[in-house]
Amino acid sequence: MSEAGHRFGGQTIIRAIANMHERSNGLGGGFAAYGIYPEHRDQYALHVMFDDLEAKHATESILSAQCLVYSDESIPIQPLDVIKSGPILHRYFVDVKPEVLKRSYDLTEEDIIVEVVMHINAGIEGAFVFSSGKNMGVFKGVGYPEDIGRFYRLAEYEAYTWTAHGRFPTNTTGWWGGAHPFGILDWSIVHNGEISSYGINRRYLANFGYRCTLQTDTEVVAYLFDLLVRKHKLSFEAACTAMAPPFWEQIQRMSEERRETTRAIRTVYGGALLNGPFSVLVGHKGGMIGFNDRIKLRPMVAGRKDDRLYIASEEGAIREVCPDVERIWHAEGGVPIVGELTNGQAAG
Amino acid sequence: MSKAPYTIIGNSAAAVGAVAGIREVDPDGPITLIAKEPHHTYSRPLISYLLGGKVDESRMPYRPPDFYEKNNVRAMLGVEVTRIDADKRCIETADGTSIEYDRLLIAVGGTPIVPLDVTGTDAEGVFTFTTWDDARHIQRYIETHEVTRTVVIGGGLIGLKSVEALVELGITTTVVELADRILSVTFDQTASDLARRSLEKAGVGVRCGTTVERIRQQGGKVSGVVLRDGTELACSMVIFAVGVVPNTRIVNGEAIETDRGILVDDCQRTSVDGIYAAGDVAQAADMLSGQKRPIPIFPNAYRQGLVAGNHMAGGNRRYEGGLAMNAVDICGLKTISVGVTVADDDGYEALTSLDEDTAVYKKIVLKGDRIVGAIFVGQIDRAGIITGLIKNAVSVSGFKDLLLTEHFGLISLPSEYRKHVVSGTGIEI
Amino acid sequence: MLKKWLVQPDFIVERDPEKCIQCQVCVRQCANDVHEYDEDEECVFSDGSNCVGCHRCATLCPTGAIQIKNAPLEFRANSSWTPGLLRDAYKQAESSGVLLSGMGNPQPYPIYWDHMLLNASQVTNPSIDPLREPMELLTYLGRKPDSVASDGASGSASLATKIEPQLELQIPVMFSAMSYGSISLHASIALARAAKETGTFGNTGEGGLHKDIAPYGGNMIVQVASGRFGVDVDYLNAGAAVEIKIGQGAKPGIGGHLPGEKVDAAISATRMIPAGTDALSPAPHHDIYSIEDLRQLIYALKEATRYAKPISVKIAAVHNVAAIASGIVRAGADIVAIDGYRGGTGAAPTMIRNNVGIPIEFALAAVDSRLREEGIRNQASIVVAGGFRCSADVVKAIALGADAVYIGTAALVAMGCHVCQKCYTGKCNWGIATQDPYLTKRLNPDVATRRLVNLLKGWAHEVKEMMGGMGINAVESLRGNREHLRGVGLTDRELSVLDIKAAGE
Amino acid sequence: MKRIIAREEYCLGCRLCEIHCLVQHSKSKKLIKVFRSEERRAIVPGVQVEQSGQVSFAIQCRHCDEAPCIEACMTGAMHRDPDTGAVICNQDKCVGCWMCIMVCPVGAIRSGDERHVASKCDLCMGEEVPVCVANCPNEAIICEDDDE
Repeated sequence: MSEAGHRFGGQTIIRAIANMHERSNGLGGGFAAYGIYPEHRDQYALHVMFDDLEAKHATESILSAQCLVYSDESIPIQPLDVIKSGPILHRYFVDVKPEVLKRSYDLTEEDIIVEVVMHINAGIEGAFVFSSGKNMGVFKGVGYPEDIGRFYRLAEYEAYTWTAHGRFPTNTTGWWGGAHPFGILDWSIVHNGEISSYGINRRYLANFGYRCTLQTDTEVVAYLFDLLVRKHKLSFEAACTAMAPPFWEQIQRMSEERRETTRAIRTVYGGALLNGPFSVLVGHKGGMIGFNDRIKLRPMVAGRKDDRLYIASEEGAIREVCPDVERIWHAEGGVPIVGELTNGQAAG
Repeated sequence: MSKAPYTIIGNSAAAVGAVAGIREVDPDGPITLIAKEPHHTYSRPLISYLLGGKVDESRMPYRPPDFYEKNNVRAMLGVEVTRIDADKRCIETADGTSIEYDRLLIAVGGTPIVPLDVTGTDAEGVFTFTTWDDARHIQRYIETHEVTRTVVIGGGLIGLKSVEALVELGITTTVVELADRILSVTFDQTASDLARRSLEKAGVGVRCGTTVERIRQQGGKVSGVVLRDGTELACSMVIFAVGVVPNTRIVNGEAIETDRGILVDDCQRTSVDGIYAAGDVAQAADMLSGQKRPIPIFPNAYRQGLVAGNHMAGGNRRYEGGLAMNAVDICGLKTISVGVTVADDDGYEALTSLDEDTAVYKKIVLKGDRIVGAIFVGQIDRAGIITGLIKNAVSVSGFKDLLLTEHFGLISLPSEYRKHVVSGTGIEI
Repeated sequence: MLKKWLVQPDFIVERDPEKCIQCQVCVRQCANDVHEYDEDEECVFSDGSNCVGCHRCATLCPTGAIQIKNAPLEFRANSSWTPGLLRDAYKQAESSGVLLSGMGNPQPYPIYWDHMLLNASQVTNPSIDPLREPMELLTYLGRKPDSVASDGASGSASLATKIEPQLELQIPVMFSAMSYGSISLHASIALARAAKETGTFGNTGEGGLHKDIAPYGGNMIVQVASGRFGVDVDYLNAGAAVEIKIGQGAKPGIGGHLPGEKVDAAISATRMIPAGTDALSPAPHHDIYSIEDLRQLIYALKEATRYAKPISVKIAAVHNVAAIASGIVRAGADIVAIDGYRGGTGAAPTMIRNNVGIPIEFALAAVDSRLREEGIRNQASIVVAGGFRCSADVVKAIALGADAVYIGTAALVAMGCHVCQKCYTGKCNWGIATQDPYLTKRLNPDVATRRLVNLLKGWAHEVKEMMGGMGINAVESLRGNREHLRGVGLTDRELSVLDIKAAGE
Repeated sequence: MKRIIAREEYCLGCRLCEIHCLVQHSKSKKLIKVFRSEERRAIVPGVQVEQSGQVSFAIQCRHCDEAPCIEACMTGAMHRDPDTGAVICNQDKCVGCWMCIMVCPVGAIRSGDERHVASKCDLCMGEEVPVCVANCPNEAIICEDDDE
C-alpha cells in the first residue's frame, strides 16, 4: 500500500502474487483494492455473485427494500479460457434508506448493511455478497490469482491499497465465494493457515449475532475484526492482542499497567483467541494490518520503500515488485504490522 | 621419670569408661593406664562363661585390640602400683619407678572376701573367682585333678555364675549360702525360690542358712567341707564367692577419705585434689537413698569412669547416682532385679504377679507414686522401661494397675513421656 | 414366618492357604469383622457376609493371600427382577426403612463421554508438543464483561472496564463440595492442601471451615447450603469464593442428614450446632422459594464479602436445567455449577440416587448453548460435576463448553476409596468417610495430599497432550470448541442436543 | 545419622513393620518361606507395635546418643557403628546377660528364646531405608537423616 494515499494500478500486485504461484493450487485467487471507486466514495459497493437470475431477482428485491440503489452494473471481465465458467458477477452502489435507519433504533447504517449481507448470504440460495465496503472492492474467483487478476481487468483499477491471495483450500471445496479475500463492509481478509479454535470462535461470534455461513477461518477473522475494532472500539493492537495474546508467563513479566490490561483483554476475549497457525492480511479503508499467530507458525515478511509498505508470505514477492526495497523484516508472532494512511484518506 | 596429664590405675569397666570420658573433652592428651593384671582390657563378668566353655579366650577382650593406641593410651600392664604420693603428685610402682600425674583416677575395683573364721583355706583347690587368672587356675585345677564335686561358698551373683559354669562342665556342685535364701541381696523370697528351683533342676545342691566352718584336706588338697550344722560334703574343690570389698588398700595411710570404699562426690572426686576414684573401689551416692554406698555393678562402674574421665579433662558431667541392679541368667532362668526389691517397711508398696508353672514372676516396689524397685523372673523383655521410670522418677499414679499386665509398654505411659521417648529424641538416662 | 435374614452376602472372601501366613493384618484392618483369628486353631477365618468389598484387607495383605469375589450364588435369571432389586426388597421387608446408598449412580445408563471422540491435527495445521512449547491451562472463573474499553492510542485497553473478581485456576479441575463430617478431617485437610499445591480450589460443602483448614481458605470455596451450617461473616470472607448449594446431583430435591452420633465436639464447633444433634439440611432453602429470592441471597452474600469474591450457585442437573441456569446467571451468579446425576454423595436414598436427574453431558451442552443464544455466556463461568473419571472426560467437558470441572469421587479414589458405596455406614476402612478415630488415622494427610497432587498433575499432563494434538495451546481455544468433538453411537437427537457432529462429518 | 520416628497419630496397628522386619533379618528373606519355616521362631523383630485401644505405634531402638545399653554391656557386643552411628549388637559377642534389656528405657531390646542373645533394631544396614519404614502403608514410621 501507499501510506501517502497515492493510488497505483493493479499490475504490481498481480506480478507479486504471480511470483508465489506455487503457494496456490488454482482453486481460488482474489484481490482487494481500496480507493477504486472515488466517484462512488459515499456509497457501499456491493459485489455480488449469482448462480442464476432467480437469485439475482430475489437479491434485488431485498436490496430495494432496505437500500437506495444509486447504480448497478455487471462487473467488467476479460474472459479467459483458464477461468472456467463462473457465476453472474454484478455490483451495486447503495445506501441505507433513511426510513429503514429510523425504523431500527440502535442499529447503525453499517449494522444494517451487515444484516442485509447476512440475510442475502444466509437466506438466498445461489446469491453471495463478497464485497460490501465503501470505495473499495473485492475481486475473486476459482483459478490462479494472476489469472483472476487479468479476468477482472484489475490493471485498469487504481488503488492505494492492494491485497491478494492464492488459495490451496483445505476446509471447503474451491468455489468462487470461498476464495480470499473475504470482505465485509470495508474489511477484507486474506488468510493462510488453519485455525484450530474455529469452533469456539464461531460460537463466540454467534453471541454477538454474527452467523458464519462459509465454514472458513477467513470469515471468522473478518467478523472478529469487525466486532473488536468497529463495535468494541479496540485499537488494532488491542484487537490483535485479543486474537493472538502473549502467554501468561510473558504477561506476568509485564509492567503492572500493561499486565493488568493485557490480562483483562485475554480474560474477556478468550473466545476470540485465534489458535493454530495463521498469517492474516487485513485491509480496511484506513490501511492494512498484517499479523501472525502467537507462536509464529506461518511466514510473513514486510518491506518498506518511500511511502510504500509491502507485506507478503515470501520476500521474493516483495523484491519482484520493489527490487531496491529499503527495509525488510519478519513479523513477530502475535505482533501486528500496521500500515495507515498518513492523512487518513487517499491523496488527490 | 615420665609425666602424663591423665593417669589411670585399673583396666576394667571404670578405666575404659574414663578413657572414653577423657576423650569426650580432650581428643589427644596422653593417658597412662597402669594395671596389675597383664591382660588387654577384658570383661570380668565373662570369666564364668570362659570357665563354662561358653566363650573362648578370643572373646574375652572388652574392647578391640587397637583400643589403647587409638585412644593414645600408654598401657602399663602387669604393673602393680604400690603407693600414691598425693603431695608429690606421683605414684610408685612395685619395681620402684615413680610416675608423676596431673590427674589420677583410682579404678582398681574390689577384692574377693575370704572369711578368716574358716579354717583350711590354705589348702590346694581353694579359689576365689573374680579374675581371668582365677578362671584359668580353676580350669587347670579341674583338668589336672579330675574334679567331679565342688562346693561354692556364697549364693550371690558371682557364686551362682560360677555354679552355672561348673554345671556346664558336668561337675556336681553344691552352693552354700549363709543367708536364708540365695541372691538375698537382690531377690525377695519368691524370686530366689524360683532361682533355687532352676538350680536344683540343673542338679545343683543348695544349702541356705548355713556356711562352711572347715575345709578338710588330704595331702594339702581339698577333700571336703564341714558345714556349721555338722554336715560334711565331699568335694575336691572350693570356690569362695561371698562377695567383694572395695580395694582401698592402695590408699591406706593416705589423706584420701574412705569409708567402705573411697568416698567420692558427684564428679567422682576424692577428698584429695586431682585424685578421682570410680568403679567397685569407689563409694558414690545411691540414686534412691542419696546415701553414699558401694554398688559394685558393671554399669555403674563404667558410668563413674565416664564421669571421672570427663571431669578430669575439664568436662562437666555429673554422676546422677548409682542404682543397684542386676541381670543374671541362672541356668537358663532369665532374671532382672532393680533397686529396692524387698518392701520391708510400710513406707513401701509391692505389686506382684506370679505364675508358678511357667516360673514367671514380676514385682514392682513403689514408694508413694514412684517406682523404687522391681524384680523380673522368667520374662524380662521391656524391664528397662521400668528402670527408666525409676531413674526418671516418673509418677505412676495414672497407670499403676497396668504395670504388671502382659501388654505393659510405652503405650501405658503418660503420652508426654511416651512422645518424649517415641519421637526419637531419646531420653536422658 | 421365617425369621432368618433373607439377604445373602454380596461377596465371598477366598483365602489362599498356601500364601496366608496368619499374620492377622486383615483381622486388624477390617472394621466389618469379616476376618477373625481363632486362638485355638491358630488360624484366620473369614466370613464374607459382612464384606463390603472395600479391598482394605486384600490391599494390605503382605502375601496377596486374599481374594474378594462376587458371591456366586445366583438367582434364576430374570430381566425384570434383577438380583439387586430382589436384595433391596428383602432388606426393606426386614427394616421398613428407606434404602440408603453412598457414592454416585451405579446404574448402567449410557455414559456420553464414552460416545464422544476428540480431534487431532494432521498436515493442514501442526500439533503442538507440550514438552517443547508452552501449553496454557490457566483459567479464570467469574463474571466477565462483553468488551474492554480501549483508549485506542497506546493500543492497550485502559482499565475503564473493571473486571469483577475471578478465581484463578492453574488447572481447570477443582475438588467438589465434600463436607468435614461426611468425610474425615484428615481427608478434608488433604483436599485443601492439594488444592493449594496445585493452584486450584477445594470446597467446604456444608461442613463449615475447620480451624485446621482455615489456613487454606485462599484455595477453598465456602458453601452456603440450606442448613446454613457453619456460616457466619468470617466464614464467608475466609474463602476465595462463596457457593450457594441449591441441589446435588446424587439427590436432587433432597436435603442432607448427618446423624448425631457423627457430630462430635470438633464437628459441632465447625458446623456451629450442638454436639450429638443430627445435622439436617432442609430439601429447599427456606428463604428461597423463587428466582428473585435467589437474587437476594446472591447479593446479600456479595454485600457480606464486599463484592470481593465470586458467587457460585450449584444446582443438580434436572430436566429444565438450561432455563434454570440462565435464570441463575441473570440473578447475578458469577459461576454456575451443575452437578450431573452420576455425582457422588455420602448418603442418599437409593431410589433418588438411581432415578433422578439427567446426564451432565446433556445438561452442560444445553446450558452452554442457551447462555450463548442469550448472549450472556460471558457473564458467568460454567463448572460441571458428576462422574468425571479421567482427563479425557475433562477435555471433552471443556470442549463441550465447561470452564472447569469438579471432581469428587475421583479425588476420593486417589486417596484410596474403593467405591464400595458404604460411606453412610461411617465404617470406611480407608479412613475417608468416617469419624471413628481408629479409622480416620488410617488416612495420613501427607500421603493423601501427595496422591491428590499426583493425580491432578497427571491429568494436567494428559490434558496438555490432548490439546497439543488438536493444535491448541491455550485452554480458552478448547472451551466450547465443539468442532473438536465427534459423536459415535449416538442418535441424531442426542447429537443435536449435544450440538456436535457425528464421526465422519 | 538415620533416626526412625514413629507417628502414633497415623499408626494403623497393622503390624506389617514387624512382619517385614522379621523377613529382612531372615536368611532367605522370602516372606512366605520364612513364615513357614522354623527359622521364624529364631528371629526377634527389632520393631514392635504397641497397641492399647485405638492408640498404637511402632517402636524400635532409638539409637540414643548416650546409649545406656552400650555402657551396660559387659562384653562390648553392644557398640556404636563408627560409620553410621547406629547402636548395633554383635550377636557373636553377646552372651545373653540381659544387662542391656535391664537398662533400655524404651524396651527396644529383646531376649530371643531360641538364640540366647539380645536382639534389636540395626536400622537395616545396607538398605536405602529400614524395611519397617519402607513397608509402612501409612507413613506412620518415617526415617529422618539428622546429619546436617
